[in-house]
Amino acid sequence: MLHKCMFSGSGGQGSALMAKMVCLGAIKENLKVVMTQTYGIEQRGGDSTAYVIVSDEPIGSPIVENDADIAVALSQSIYGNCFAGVVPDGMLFTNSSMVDNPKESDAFKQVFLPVSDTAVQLGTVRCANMVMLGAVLAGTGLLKLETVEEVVRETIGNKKPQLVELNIEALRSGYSAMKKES
Amino acid sequence: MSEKHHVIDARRCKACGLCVSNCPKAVLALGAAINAQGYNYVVQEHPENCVLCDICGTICPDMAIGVVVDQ
Amino acid sequence: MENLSAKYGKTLNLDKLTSYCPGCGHGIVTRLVAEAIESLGIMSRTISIVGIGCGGFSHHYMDIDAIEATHGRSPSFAIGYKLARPDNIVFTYAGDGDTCAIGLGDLMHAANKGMPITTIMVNNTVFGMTGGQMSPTTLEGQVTTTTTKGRAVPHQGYPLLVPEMMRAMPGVKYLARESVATPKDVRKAKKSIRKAFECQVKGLGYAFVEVIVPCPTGLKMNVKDSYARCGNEMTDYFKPQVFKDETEQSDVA
Amino acid sequence: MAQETLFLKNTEAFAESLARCGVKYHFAYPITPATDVMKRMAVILPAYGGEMMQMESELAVSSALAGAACTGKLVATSSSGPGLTLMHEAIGFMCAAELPCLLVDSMRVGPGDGDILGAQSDYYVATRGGAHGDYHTIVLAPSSGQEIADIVPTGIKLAYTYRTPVLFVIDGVSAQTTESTTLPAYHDYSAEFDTAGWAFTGTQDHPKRALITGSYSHQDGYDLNEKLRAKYATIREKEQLWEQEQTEDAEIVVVAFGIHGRMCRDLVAKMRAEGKKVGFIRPISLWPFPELAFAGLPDSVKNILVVEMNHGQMVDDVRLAVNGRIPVHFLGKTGGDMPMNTLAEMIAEANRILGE
Repeated sequence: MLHKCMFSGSGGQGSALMAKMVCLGAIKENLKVVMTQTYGIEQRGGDSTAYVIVSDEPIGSPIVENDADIAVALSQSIYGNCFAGVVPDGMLFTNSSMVDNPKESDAFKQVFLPVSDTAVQLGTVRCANMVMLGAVLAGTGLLKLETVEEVVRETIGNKKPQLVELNIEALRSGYSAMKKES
Repeated sequence: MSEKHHVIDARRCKACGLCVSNCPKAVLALGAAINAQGYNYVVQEHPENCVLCDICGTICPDMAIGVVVDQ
Repeated sequence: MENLSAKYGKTLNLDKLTSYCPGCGHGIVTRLVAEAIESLGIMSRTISIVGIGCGGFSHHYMDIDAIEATHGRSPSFAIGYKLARPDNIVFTYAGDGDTCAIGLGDLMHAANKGMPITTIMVNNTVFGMTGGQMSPTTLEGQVTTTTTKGRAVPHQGYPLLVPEMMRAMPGVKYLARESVATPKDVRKAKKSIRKAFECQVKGLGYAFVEVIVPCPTGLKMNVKDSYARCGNEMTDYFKPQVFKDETEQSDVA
Repeated sequence: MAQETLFLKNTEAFAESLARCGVKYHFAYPITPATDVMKRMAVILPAYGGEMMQMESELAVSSALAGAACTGKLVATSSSGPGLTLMHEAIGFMCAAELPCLLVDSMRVGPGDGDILGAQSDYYVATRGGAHGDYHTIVLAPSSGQEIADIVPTGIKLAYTYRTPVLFVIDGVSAQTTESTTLPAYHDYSAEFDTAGWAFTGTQDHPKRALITGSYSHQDGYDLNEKLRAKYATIREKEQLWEQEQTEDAEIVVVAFGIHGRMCRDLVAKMRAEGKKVGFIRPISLWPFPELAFAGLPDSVKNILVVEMNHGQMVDDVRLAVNGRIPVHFLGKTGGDMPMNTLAEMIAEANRILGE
């Protein structure tokens, strides 16, 4: 099992937090995981990408080089980069609330979910990343939903316990939305 | 009262003359003989004048001279 | 032949002849340091960290562990050592070149840290070992092999007053400047050096003593004249005084 | 501390591994990308009965490190290129004084003030040394968080067995990489070594000892150097470390350390899948350089490709190791937004050489 992921978004959308949740969840499932931060021009526009590799064996190259099999684009400005970074048979999850001009791809599967709108309905746009993460889990089987819920309880529970249930609700709603889609 | 006596460790003396010039009773002088280091080491020329004040021991940079208190 | 071991005890190794030049002030200061260690009964746990220069010889004449540090770094060596072994008594001993030319930064930060460490700086206003070059403490107008017309203040600055720089540091608990110009001065220096060690034994903080001494060889003077200079020109500028004495505080637990 | 798997930056993995393996005192000065080591040490060392002491410069850091190393206790520091440059005064001193200690260099782009981006540009200064005299520092180059945790005990054993500084080098990209690392349970590896024969602890423990690296006679200087020469010869003979895969029938061998070395595993897997006969050697000890790995290469090897995140430093040691027997090619870059060659570029270069 080997997954190369890229989680991209604009400043404040929490793409790095998504990546971190995946990393902590992977450790809970006894998997190896490595995360690298963005190198490149996108860093300067307020956009950021966190790259995560998850594997059940020791990980060789820690760098994701336009060979992600799981990609997430939370905003329009990052969409093009993500589109270029996915391998054939990979999956690109796009926040359709924020991306108006999607491209067509034959090589890899695209999933469009209005996660920002869903998040607003749940109470705050800030949990859009968790909605998307739920969808990624449902669409790829990267990690178990329960594992990530546990991570949410531990990490968010420590600092902002009042936000735990909201984030778990967001995760679950993304998860079930994706299940319906597929 | 413990007894005191004056000691010169001629081996260590470098003949700098500090004890000679600081001695208040003109007891000391650089002698004619030389030690293994090649210095004409200090001697008590007038031991009878020594008051065991240890000024020589205080100023000596070579731990070559001074007053020892007998135990 | 009788030696002076009955007078000085075990810290000084009197079988070893010093390699200082005749009349060198280092001989007196080395002895005063050994006497302080002896009188405080700390010989077996004292570590000498010496600098580069004639002061580096000082440990050879004492039966205590010693570390010859890199040039100017003995205060930083002492910080590392004292952190790892706080029960040892650690002192640094070096001349003015090592202490306040190359080593001024290390010295000031070690002092400012306020750890219980003792530093003895032997100031003879000249680089002795390398043959009489200007040091930061060379007096204005003083001729050295690198200031052949005398130290010129417009380019070379004023002689550095090290304890004055340290005075404002709260971590420095004992701070003094002494000289060895006369037997009376030596007796005062002896008291100061003992207090500088006592300060560490009590765990109070950093202690620093600068001792103004002559270097007859480096100054190309006879011994008597060099001591006269020490008692006049040198101490006119480098005024002996106890800047700070907080050693009467009770021990730090 | 019990064994546990944590998600850590590799700088933090260094801090945790050092503390769990017995480091008590850590001296450092802030510098990107090494600062996280000292930050974490400041937090965790008190629980081990130790302390992180921030000094005023790397010159003061290495001097304090030397002073603390005199006690025989396990001490460490962490820095990056410009800091390592300053530390060399005391590194050379500790080699001469035969003091064990651990140093971590998180390499960044140089020369001069350079750039905070990762690089492998300290290979020369690490393996050749920046101080005067005939000395060597043992240099170990782990390539992942897990290898950091696994190699720290080796470093401690080498430092104490040979009484010499051991320098860990890691490129700044790896330093900033965050990964799952299984950290060992606490065990003080330095406690396995008796320092009573040499440590400077006061005459309460032994007759007077003096640490002297300066010669009082010309014979002293000669004798010290001959002693060091014999020690370094033993280290060279016995302590070469490397990883090697699929070189038995290889036509080309890729040689890289650290992050590029780690990437070689993927390179070989991908190229072998295409039927290309490629293997790799990943030096783990940079000094002593693993010459034995090259002596054992079969005749099938027609080319060697060295990949580094610099303009070619380790490549010199590879050339010395093969001594003209096999052509040696180089691929490397430093600086820029992506301060290293990608896996795709490495594969392309290997294919180009195979096609020549």
